[in-house]
Amino acid sequence: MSLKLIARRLLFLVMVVWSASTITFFIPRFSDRNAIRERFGELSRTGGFAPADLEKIIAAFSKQFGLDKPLWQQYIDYMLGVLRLDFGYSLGRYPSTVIQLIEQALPWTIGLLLVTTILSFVIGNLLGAVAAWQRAPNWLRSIATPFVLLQGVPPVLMGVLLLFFVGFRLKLLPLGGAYSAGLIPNWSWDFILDSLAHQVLPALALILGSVGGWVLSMRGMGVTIQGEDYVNFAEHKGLSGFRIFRDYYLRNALLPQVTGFALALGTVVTSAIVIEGIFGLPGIGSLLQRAIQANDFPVIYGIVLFITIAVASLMVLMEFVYPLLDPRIRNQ
Amino acid sequence: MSTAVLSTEAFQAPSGLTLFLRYLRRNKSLAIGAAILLLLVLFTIVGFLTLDPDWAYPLSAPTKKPPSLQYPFGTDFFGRNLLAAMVVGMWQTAVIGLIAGGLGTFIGVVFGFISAYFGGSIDAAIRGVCQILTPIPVLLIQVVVAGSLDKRDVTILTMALIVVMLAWMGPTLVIRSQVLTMKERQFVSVAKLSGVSDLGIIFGEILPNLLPFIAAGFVGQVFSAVFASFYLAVLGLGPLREPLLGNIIWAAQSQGAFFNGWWWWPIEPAVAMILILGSLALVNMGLDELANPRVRRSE
Amino acid sequence: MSTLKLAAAAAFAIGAVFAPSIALPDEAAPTEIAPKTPLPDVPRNQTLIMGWSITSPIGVTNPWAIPGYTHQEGNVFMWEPLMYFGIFADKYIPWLATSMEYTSKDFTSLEIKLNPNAKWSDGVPVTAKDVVFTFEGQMKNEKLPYHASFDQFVDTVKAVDDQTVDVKFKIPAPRFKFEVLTEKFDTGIPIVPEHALSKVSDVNAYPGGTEIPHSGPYDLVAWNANQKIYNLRPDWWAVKAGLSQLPAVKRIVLVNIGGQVGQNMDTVAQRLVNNEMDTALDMRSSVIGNILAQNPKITTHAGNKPPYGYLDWWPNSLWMNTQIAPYNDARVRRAISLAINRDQINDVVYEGAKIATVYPFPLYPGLKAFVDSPDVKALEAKLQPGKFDLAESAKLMTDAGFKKNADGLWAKDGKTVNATILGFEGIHSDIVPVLVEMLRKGGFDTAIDFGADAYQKEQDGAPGLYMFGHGASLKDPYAAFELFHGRFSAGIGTSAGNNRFSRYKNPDYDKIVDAMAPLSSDDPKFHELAVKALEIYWKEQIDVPVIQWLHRIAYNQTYWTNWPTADNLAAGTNGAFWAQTGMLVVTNLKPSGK
Amino acid sequence: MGVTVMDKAADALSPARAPGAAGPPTLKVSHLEVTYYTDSGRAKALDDVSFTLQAGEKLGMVGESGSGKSTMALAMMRMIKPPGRIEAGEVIVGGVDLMALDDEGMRKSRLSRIAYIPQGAMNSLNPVLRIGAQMMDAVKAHVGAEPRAKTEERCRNALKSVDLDPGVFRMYAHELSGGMKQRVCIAIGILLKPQVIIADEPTSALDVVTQRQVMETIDNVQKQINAAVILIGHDMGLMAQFVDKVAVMYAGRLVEVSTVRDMFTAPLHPYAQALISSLPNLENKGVFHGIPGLAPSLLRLPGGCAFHPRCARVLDVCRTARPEALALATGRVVTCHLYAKGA
Repeated sequence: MSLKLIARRLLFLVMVVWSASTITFFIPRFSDRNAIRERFGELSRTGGFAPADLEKIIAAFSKQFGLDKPLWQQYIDYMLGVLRLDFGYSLGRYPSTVIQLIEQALPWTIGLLLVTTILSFVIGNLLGAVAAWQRAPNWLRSIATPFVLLQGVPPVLMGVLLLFFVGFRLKLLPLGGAYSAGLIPNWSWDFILDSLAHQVLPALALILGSVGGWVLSMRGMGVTIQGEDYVNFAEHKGLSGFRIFRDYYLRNALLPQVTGFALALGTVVTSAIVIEGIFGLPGIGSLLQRAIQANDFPVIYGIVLFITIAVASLMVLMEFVYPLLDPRIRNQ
Repeated sequence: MSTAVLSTEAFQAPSGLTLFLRYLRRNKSLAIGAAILLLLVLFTIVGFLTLDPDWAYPLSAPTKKPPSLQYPFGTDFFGRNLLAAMVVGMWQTAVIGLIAGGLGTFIGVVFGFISAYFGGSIDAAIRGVCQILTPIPVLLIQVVVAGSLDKRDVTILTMALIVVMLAWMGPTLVIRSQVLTMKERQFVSVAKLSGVSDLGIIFGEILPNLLPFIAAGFVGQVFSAVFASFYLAVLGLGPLREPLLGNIIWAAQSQGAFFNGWWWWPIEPAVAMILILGSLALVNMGLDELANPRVRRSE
Repeated sequence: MSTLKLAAAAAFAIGAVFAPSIALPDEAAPTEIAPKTPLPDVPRNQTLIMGWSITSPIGVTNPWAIPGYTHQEGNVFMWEPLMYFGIFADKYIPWLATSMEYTSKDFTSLEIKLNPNAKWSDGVPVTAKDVVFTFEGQMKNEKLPYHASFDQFVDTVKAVDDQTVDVKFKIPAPRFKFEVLTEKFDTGIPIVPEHALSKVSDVNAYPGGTEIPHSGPYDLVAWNANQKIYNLRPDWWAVKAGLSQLPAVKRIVLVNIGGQVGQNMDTVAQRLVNNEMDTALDMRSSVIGNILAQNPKITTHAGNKPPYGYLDWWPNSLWMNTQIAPYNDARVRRAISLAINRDQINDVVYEGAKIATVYPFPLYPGLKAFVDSPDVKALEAKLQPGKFDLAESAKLMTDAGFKKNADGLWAKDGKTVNATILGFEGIHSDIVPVLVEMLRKGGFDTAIDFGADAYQKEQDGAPGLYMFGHGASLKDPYAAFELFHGRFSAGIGTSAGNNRFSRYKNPDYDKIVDAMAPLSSDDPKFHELAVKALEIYWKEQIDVPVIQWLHRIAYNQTYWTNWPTADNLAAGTNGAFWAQTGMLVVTNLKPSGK
Repeated sequence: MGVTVMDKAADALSPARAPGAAGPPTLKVSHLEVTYYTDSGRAKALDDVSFTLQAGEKLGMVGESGSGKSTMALAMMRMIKPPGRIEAGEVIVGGVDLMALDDEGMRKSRLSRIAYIPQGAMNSLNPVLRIGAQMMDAVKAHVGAEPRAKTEERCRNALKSVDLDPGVFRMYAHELSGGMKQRVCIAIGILLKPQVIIADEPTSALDVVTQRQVMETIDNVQKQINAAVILIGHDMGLMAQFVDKVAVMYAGRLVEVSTVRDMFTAPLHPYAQALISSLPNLENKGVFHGIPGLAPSLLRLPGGCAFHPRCARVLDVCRTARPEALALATGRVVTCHLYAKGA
């Protein structure tokens, strides 16, 4: 693969990050909300804090966070920060830095997000492919349908239902948290199993909701591929149905889906916002929700960018993997 | 292979309607989807004719009543008549879906055409923008926007706009690629040679052939629009007083409806949503088949 | 752009993207506090598990770390005040101080005597030096919560000897001892260690972590995004001093239930019912009853009958910005009050419990006595502040020059009344929708705004109507009435004094309040003035009192008993472990023997 | 009814033409009938088609598009998909009736007994598999366990026999030219030395030069494995140079089967005559005789002889009675009333 191509891809990555950071930088500015003031509001609402002379304090902090500078200058500072992956302090949770908050949250969701994304990709595409496969028996083809419908159930409700029946009524799985109260995270089996048990329900809630999307797009793809001459010729060749399905149909239908995989990661995070809230997982999702509630924009930037970068990098990565899957791209 | 050759002989082909119905018989997903949609529309219309929309708002009925003859869908913690709430809620959901979906598709079609038809730097630019915007998690941005909005500005309309904001790239790319293939077709070059103007070609030659794709795209857009707005509402980012399906679930959730055994409260809007999204998905599949000749061949 | 340049730029970006670590400012809080050595196992029946949504930055334990610090997330187990106040027992509980006495008739000087046994966790005794440091810090450092109060009242602070502190006030401060120096609910200040903080360059940025010396019974041993863990400090001074038994709770696990206070409460409820937690933050009225139904071991302050809780100190009013039309018109304000059906509120939102109120303060013993006095009773009978009467409401609106428009909404020259009610998601999501509909039926153009920026808007005085509490009076009505004093009536856009949103201005009223300020509450003159103030408050309808605020806290007695309830006052404090008195709740718990 | 006549006809003419080898024909198609159930009605795409073919024989199938050529090919492979259905008929290859086989049996028969070389080979090859893989899996699907080397050997030989560099084995479809792809398809077609090869317009979308090469390739491989070949196409000119017999289809029926010479010198069926005369040749160069009228819709076939509305020599009987296939003494078969009295 030529240096030029690599360079172009990476430039693409930079553009993505740039536009994402720009969008996320300006959106929260639409509202004249002031996170510092709102933090004091929170403290004050809960009664713990009652300085009469708020304005002075807020001004003091605004200065410290550079919010008093003109917008363009803040923008530049922020951009320079982004290049160093440094989003500065959280306004609401000073003196924590945004990166710290993300670091704190990541361990509790990274696994959840990746696993759910992958699983729903695999399940969804298989079901979708089968659903579109004329030669498959009808009962098999119809398995996909319920998942398509499940998209209508918002993750929040999915989570609540699972919690209520599986966790609360049947007591099969823990009701929330990333691991049992009182444990200290470590690499012992007991702890790992314990925390896995805590991830099952949230993962289920996420997967059930997101499989449908894949089913739909894969089905669309599959129906098209199925009409291709090479699939017919494969049958003329007297190949077994399974071989045709795997080597001629699925392999080709999957190609476009692969690009979607990276994108899905972003979607999952969004669903995670609610799921984590319900299951009391202190992950990226909950972090983002709080940040939005408190308009803690450094944190909002931090997370949205973090996700975007992850997604974009994954896409670029896919771009490099793609040729391995599709020879047509390889020597271009 | 073409099985039916055009005939010049004078025999009346079965009317378009019968043909369509026969087609539906084969295109099950389209048929079922359309049927469900029709039912929902009927439900809403009848509802508006028979119920007072005010019942969809709190304190209009006794509170926390399970479904009964008097309140077929029951009532919620705030004394909403959930039947009325469903009617109004679906209506509002539909409005958002249509506005956002329509707008998204429109932008998509326009950009798609410009990009593909005039090509060159314009094409490069539009395509570039689309590709760059694609990796940005749309829902995430929408959540951020809705979260930063002044709540008094959050209305059914703004919901729609928020949703449409980052939802036009998809259709743009699809239409673009379709137009590109169309451009190569005979009839376009013929038209070109015979000196038809660009616009003439676009509207006279290409657009008509694209309609199935646009239709499918539109349904897809409505789908994601409904989903997104629903999602925002569930997060409590919608216009809270309105009985949007998402809002109802949000309210139920905030009052621990399930834990308290008021199952019908969150379940009903969810079922409604399943029906709406499900039927849209089916219709979308159906239109795919209609739009894509390859598919029809294999059907 | 040449390929090479591209590559360079890209490489740079990639480098940035995958940059493993970035330089953290040194004063930043730690990412996580994990015990160096594995913690000794503590059996469940000696562990107290409590649910709370933890939001403060990890590692912040220093009370002066602003705005990161909050007492609500377990820090009260580390810090102690001069005195506590047991609200339901209506008595002071001496703690670091053995006594606090005003030494002059006019409340201009105060003498504090410290407990000679008091020690910091590092063995250094707690002395007058610490008290002086704490007070002077508040006086000098304008970022600190009580800077304003100290600035307003305190003249000088002197250490007479190791155990004695002498405070001189600029003006009579009859309530300073109670409001500022005593901890109760969420107010009052803890004493901080001079020998530690005086060495810190910026006390507001210093997190404190595990190493900061503290006087409270528990040490912070672990803290990550999921939970905080505290271990009992066996050498806690208060045991030797005879102030407390050695606490039975050997370990406190504060579970982060995530989300936002008041959200996803049914998950928490389920964890309580399944004995995964011993207590948690207070529940919405809709959930608590069901919790009790599902687990007989769980009880509340009021046992297992409505209202399932105790009076919190924040009765909620529908505040009105009296500088914004039409809320600058007393008739409109009254009309709104008349449109509210308080009985219906009780029925719909609170299962018939009598929660609706007409007072801007909670009816604790002192205040109960005040409202039960004959002249207040007479006043209430005369003015009927709780009256629900749409007809009269309509009349007042018409007098105020409004007409019903086509939609049946009050309008003046074409514009309807902007009656959007601001509130806080979670804690208000049950009451506000109900109010909104009541006002709509009264012809007001209402909407709900649970924007997270509600507080800021209220500060800036942008909106007209908002649901908010009166975090003020506990013993006497002064603090509540002071909320409406003219000196807080800043112009729109500038911040009104904190939690003082009505921006009400009325010289006569101010005179009364000013006259009350220097008087002690048991002074008959004070009572007389208070009644006058209340009369103006009701006549003018400065705001619309709607509900008393309740803390419906579930106490799970599977592992722990002796929670503070109506029949068992324990330390006499409220049962919120997150309140300033939370330490007393925990240290008074007894094992259930399970 | 006419069936018997036809059978006699078929048998009568087959030995006449078969180069050597008498005995049972390699391929015997009889009364093949396919109907498409479309939204706008039933379409008889194949109506009572019968013919036989000996090993080594090459039959050219011609006719306007929609006359049922490709349908016949698919029907013989049993690859008719809904809404189409094979209503009746036999396809006997080397004594085995394909129509009677179970699905698995039919699968095995494809490529091993009867091979199909697709029309529009442009995208008949899987873009993501190497050519080799696509040949190997074909073999594996039929012969049981055999050492990989052996299978690979077969494939490379097959490639050689269609004059392709064995290197193609390791290539991908997109690396090949149109002609090469078409040959790969042929190579695949002959992998298992089937007794019957159907080439469905193998040269469409190829330039003239390549067309020749491809045809020659087919010619060679056939000689190598001595299979019966059916060439479907509408390029009479190309046909003339490669096939022994020509079959003309019209509206789903076989209207005439004759040797190339007979067909081009003295076509019998009026439609065949029209077809031939529409070809440019030395006599009538420049002048082009089209066939009046259009092909009828299969949905609404005219009564009697489907061709009568366009027929220059139409008789009254043609409008009412459906002509039967007649085996003439000359060993030719024609389906037309004109020759009924003669028989």
